[in-house]
Amino acid sequence: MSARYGMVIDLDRCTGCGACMVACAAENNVPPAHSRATARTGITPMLVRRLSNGTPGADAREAFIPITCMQCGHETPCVSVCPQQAVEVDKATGIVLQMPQRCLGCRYCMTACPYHARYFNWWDPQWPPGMEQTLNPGVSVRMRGVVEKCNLCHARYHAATEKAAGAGETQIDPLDYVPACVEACPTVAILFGDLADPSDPVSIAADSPDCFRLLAQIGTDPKIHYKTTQDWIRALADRNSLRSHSPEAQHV
Amino acid sequence: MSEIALLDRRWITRGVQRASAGRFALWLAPWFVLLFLGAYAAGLCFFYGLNQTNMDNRFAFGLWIFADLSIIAMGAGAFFTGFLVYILKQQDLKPVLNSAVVVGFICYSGAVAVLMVDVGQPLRAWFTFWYPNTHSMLTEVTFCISCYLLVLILEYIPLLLKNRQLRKIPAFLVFEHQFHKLVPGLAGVGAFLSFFHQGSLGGLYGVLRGRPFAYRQGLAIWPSTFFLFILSALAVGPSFLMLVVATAEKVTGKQLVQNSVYRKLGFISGVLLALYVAAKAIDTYIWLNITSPAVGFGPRDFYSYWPLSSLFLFIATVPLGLLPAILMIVPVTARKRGCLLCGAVLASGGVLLNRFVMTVQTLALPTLSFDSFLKYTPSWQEVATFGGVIAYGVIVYSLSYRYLPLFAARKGADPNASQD
Amino acid sequence: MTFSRRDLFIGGAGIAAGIAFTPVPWKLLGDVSIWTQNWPWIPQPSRGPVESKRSVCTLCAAGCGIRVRMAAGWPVGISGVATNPITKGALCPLAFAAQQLNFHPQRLRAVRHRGRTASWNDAQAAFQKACQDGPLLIVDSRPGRAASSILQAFAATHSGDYRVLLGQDSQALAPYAAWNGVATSALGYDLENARTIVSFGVSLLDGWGTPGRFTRLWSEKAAGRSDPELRLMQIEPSLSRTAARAWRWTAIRPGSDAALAAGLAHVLIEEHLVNPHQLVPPQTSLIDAVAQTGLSAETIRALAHTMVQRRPVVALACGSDPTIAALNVVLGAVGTSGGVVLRSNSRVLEIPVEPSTKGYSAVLLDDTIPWGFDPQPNAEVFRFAAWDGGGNQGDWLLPAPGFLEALTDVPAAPALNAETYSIAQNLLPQPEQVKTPVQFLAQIDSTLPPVEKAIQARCQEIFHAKRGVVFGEQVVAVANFESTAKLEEQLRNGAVWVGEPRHPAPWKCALQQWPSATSPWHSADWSAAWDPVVLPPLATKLYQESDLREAPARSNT
Amino acid sequence: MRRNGLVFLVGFSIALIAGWAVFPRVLYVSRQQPLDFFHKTHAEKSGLTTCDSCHVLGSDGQFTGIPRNDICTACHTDKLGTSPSEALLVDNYLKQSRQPQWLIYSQQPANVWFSHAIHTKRAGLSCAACHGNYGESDQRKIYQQNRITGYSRDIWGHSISRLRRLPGDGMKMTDCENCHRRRHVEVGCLGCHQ
Repeated sequence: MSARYGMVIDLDRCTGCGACMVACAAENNVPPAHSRATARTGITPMLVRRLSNGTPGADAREAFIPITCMQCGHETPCVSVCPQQAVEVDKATGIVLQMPQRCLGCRYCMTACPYHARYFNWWDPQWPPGMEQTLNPGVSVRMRGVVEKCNLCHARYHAATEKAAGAGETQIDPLDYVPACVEACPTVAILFGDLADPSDPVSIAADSPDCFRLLAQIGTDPKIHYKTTQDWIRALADRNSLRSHSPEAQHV
Repeated sequence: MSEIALLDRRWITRGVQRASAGRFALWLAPWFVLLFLGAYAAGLCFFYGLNQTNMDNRFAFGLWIFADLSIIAMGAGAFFTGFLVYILKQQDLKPVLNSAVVVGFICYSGAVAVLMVDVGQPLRAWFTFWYPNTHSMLTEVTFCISCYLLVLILEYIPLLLKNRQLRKIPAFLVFEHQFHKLVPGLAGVGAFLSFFHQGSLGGLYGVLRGRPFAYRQGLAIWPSTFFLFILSALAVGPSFLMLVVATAEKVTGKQLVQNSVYRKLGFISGVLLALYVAAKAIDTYIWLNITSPAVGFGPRDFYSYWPLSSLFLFIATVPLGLLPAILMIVPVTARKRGCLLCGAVLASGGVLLNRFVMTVQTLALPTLSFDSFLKYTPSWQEVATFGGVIAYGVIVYSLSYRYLPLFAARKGADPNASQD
Repeated sequence: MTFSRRDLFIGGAGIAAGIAFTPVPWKLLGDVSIWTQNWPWIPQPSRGPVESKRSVCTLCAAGCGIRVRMAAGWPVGISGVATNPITKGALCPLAFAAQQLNFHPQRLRAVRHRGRTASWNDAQAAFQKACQDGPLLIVDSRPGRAASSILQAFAATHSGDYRVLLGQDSQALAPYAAWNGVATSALGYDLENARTIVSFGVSLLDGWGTPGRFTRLWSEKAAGRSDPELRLMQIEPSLSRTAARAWRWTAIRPGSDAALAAGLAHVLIEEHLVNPHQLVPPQTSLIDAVAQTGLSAETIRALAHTMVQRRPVVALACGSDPTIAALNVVLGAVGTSGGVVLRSNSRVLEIPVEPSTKGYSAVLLDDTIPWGFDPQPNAEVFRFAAWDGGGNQGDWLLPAPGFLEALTDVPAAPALNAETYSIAQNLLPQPEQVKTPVQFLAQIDSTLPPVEKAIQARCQEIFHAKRGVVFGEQVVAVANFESTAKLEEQLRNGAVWVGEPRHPAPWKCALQQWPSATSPWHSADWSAAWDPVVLPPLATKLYQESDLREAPARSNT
Repeated sequence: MRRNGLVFLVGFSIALIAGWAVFPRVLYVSRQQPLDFFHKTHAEKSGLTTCDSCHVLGSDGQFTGIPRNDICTACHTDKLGTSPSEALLVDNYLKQSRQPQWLIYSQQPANVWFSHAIHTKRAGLSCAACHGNYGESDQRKIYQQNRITGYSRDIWGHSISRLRRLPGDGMKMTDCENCHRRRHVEVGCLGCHQ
């Protein structure tokens, strides 16, 4: 049976510490920023963004929303646009994966992604001398000129598969496959699991009425769910909830 | 100096007057400067990567894609004129046919060159042919553009071989003669290919489900932008061709084609433009009232940002759509060369604006409700590369005009005009 | 037979046609593409056996349990240890890239004397000379380690002074220690049993204390709930990360914490919201608090009422402000469950270092995190550091082991409610040219024991006391261990010893008078002098490649 | 006209010879292994007849690949024979705890993830299915490296046309794909790339 890995991210628990971002970068051999890199040219497969209710003074409210690849399961926008099959939805795991070695860097997938969860390597990756020894051996380093994104820590999936094969098992142990961001979250805001398994905690959590998905109406069946009990966060992040959205409420 | 002039003289078609070698060199010099600057900028992008541009993860497409889409729309005159002349037998358009081929060749080769700079890994670009994703509009574009560029090269070759010196080689003469028989076939193939990729360039954005501003429902497998792009390219192709020829006339000070050709081109352009505006209006209505509300977006999400507000929509439809159509159709205005050219300029501007809106505004508009409107300014490297392509076009056209019988078929044009 | 130009043409055409039927164009096309996939200037991970080791992070005093993935002998990934009873698997953002730190461009790899490279022999000679010239001061930023006891012993035998540098979290506990004559390190907050926490600008959710301790507590008991089990009331001028996520946020004017604490104490006592006690209420009135904080009297009253709705309640301070400590006395949060508790019996009083170092001719700083220091001009300062970052003033800069490069033990983190002890293994070999202060001093005084011995002695103490539990792969009570060696082995492999939770007799607070806000402890507040620490290069994700955090004042990369 | 044809043919043939015979010699550069190692010798003299005597697949599924020194030292505590290669191994590597920098014929690039555990344990493939009979080597095998890609020639396969190939000759992606197809194994890009 094939899995559909997904997440439920509890926005009420996210403190915006950024541990997920650093853990993600370290796990996936993402280089430190080039000196000229900005928030719009950096590589942050996991990116925590601020939500603000836009009110000044004592009524100001802030929350944080981790944005990663939503692993769209239906009409995946980035898959159909790639001219050379560098993006595909993995049948066994449901992971939308990017093959940087196949990519020609046309960036069409980036324009196709409504979540801006794809990142282009504007620079060749560089580490201070010697630091390349600390690279994760499970992930190859990307070169400049290609697009990359969250592959749900596929190296950990590989390791889990290999471990299972070594032990003569056919299925991986779910405890062996936990993406870096999920593991890193100090407030346990991210729940990860198999959405295809109705008994998985993540499936149960995703059914909660407090859960929503970003831009669900577009119809791409994203597998990252968000959860909040705060009305203002829901209204701000979820177009479906109330049509209270206004373009003036900008990301700060 | 005189030796060069003599050499230059020997390559110019017998019996036509061209400016002196010196004047011609003077005319070309600034364009060559621009071309080298563009080549330098492109070299920087190859060597250091695309960090030389001001594009970023959010503005993943920038000036170059806008340039590509525009250039290719402008080059539509090539296939359309060929189609009119060879398939629909509109022989009176024959005088501009050669010009159309050169313009088409310039536009397509220029666009491919820019695309090669635009991709992050040009050395892997051939993967598209080896591992094509048949669902991708970009695959369709890549295949059609490269095939059509091949067709244009094949169409350009016989024209090249008409050069005075090259004609001296008998093999070339025979080849040219034989090859000529193929041209109508090529025009047909070209029309087909070009038709498709003009459409798939539109489809490129129309399929973007994740960008409600660009996303359109469609007919069969193509979104409506597919057809709109074809129509707008058909409409603007003759207009742009008209502008090129008129510019050539202005620069050289000679009348190169008869007024009737202009009238005809203008009329075709005008009618198609009117059709396009009508189709676009229907499409916009459906999009704003059915397509985008279905995914939770409304006009407010698209048109509440300054400066890319609904004003753009108005400008693109009325002053740059309906107005030029009227100018080029209504006999009173169409009879006046000035009005006709004015119409052509406006029509071209309208299509440019449409391409700009589709490429740049699509990316500038937020999709996530907590996101903001983005801005992007191209870097000098991007502008220079774009400028380089324009310079390349001017240079190729000038050389073609000087050494090839571009307007050989013209009748009644003044053969004694003295200037280049 | 002569060759004409035409032959050349046709032959060339033949070659061109022929080439198309050879592998040349196709193989080259493919190989060039493969070349772009393996550009020689793009580093790739080294290959080698991968193993997982447990240890303890030593970047700060929190001492979080870490699991280090080692490939070919190098650390390539760091993650939390879920079985760690304190952090419960959480780490701070920086720890996840800590393996990079040893290769930081600012890593110190040689002895430096006033900006010039020098040798260890020079440093030793200079140190011995300075010690002969006058008294020695040893400043320890991580008191309580095995190494600390060695440093202390050295200071004692060489007629020097041993002083400690209290971190921010410890400083907040200093007033209670002073009023009750206990060691600061013996105190902690029992947040685990509190139901209301009033935080005066403490970054509880953003790096305070041991990562994971409060964040997991908050996540379980408070996050997202309108009526949480644990109420976090944040009092802070700006909407910080903690304020944003707190149950209630009250914005006050900067610097008015003491006034608000006094105002709250007024209300609590006047309105009999707390049990009567001997503490004299503050001299200042509620009006003063209103004037200084910018809050209305009603708001302050309401705040006081809300505070005590759910008890136990404890107030937390950022620095050593005694008024907030006094507020805790008023609240009855001192010496009770859910408040400020005594976590050990330690009566060893650490003497905090004074900012000026009068009268010393040699100052030895054992500090792995850079901080600013302003010594007397005539003192020769010997500073151990792994990274040359921030305030590295000092005559001698001595390269210390970096991350995972030295064996050290880790005492209980500040503000924890229980005693803990763990050992950070040196998973990496100590580089040449790098020495710990103990190794340095051992060359002068050969009677000093190595750190291994001192750690062994600590383990022996724990073993013989038969108290507490060791959290390793399994949870085992100390009483069940066969020998000290077994205990030490467990600890060396990343296990944590946790002393039994204690319920000491509520200590009577000796405080009678409301303290004045301008207390002597304020002068010992080093926080202003702290420069940005050397960050792992991947921290750029937080401040450069996203707008999540403000960029550090000074770029270290 | 005939002359033209002849000249064309000459050009054509030159290209063919250059492309098929000269080009491969230019494309690859030969490199020397640090030591001579013969599988056959080890099998005959020490009775290490199975691959996993030295190439160990751990219980966690990790494959050690070319043995590290500790496995060699299990036998070569000191020189056992008279071969100069062994002397080199013992003196220059084992005694100095240096790992020989072997050139790996089947070395895949960093972006490939290959699990020996999955292929040998789960699929039950023999080592020779991919590595050919290299386990019986009794003579020096030249390591040829592609000048452009840096890959071992064994990845492409010895034959430049890739038409006549023996098992274990060729470890390109298409070889993996073909085998997967034959065995009806369906893996996406993720299955083999990292």
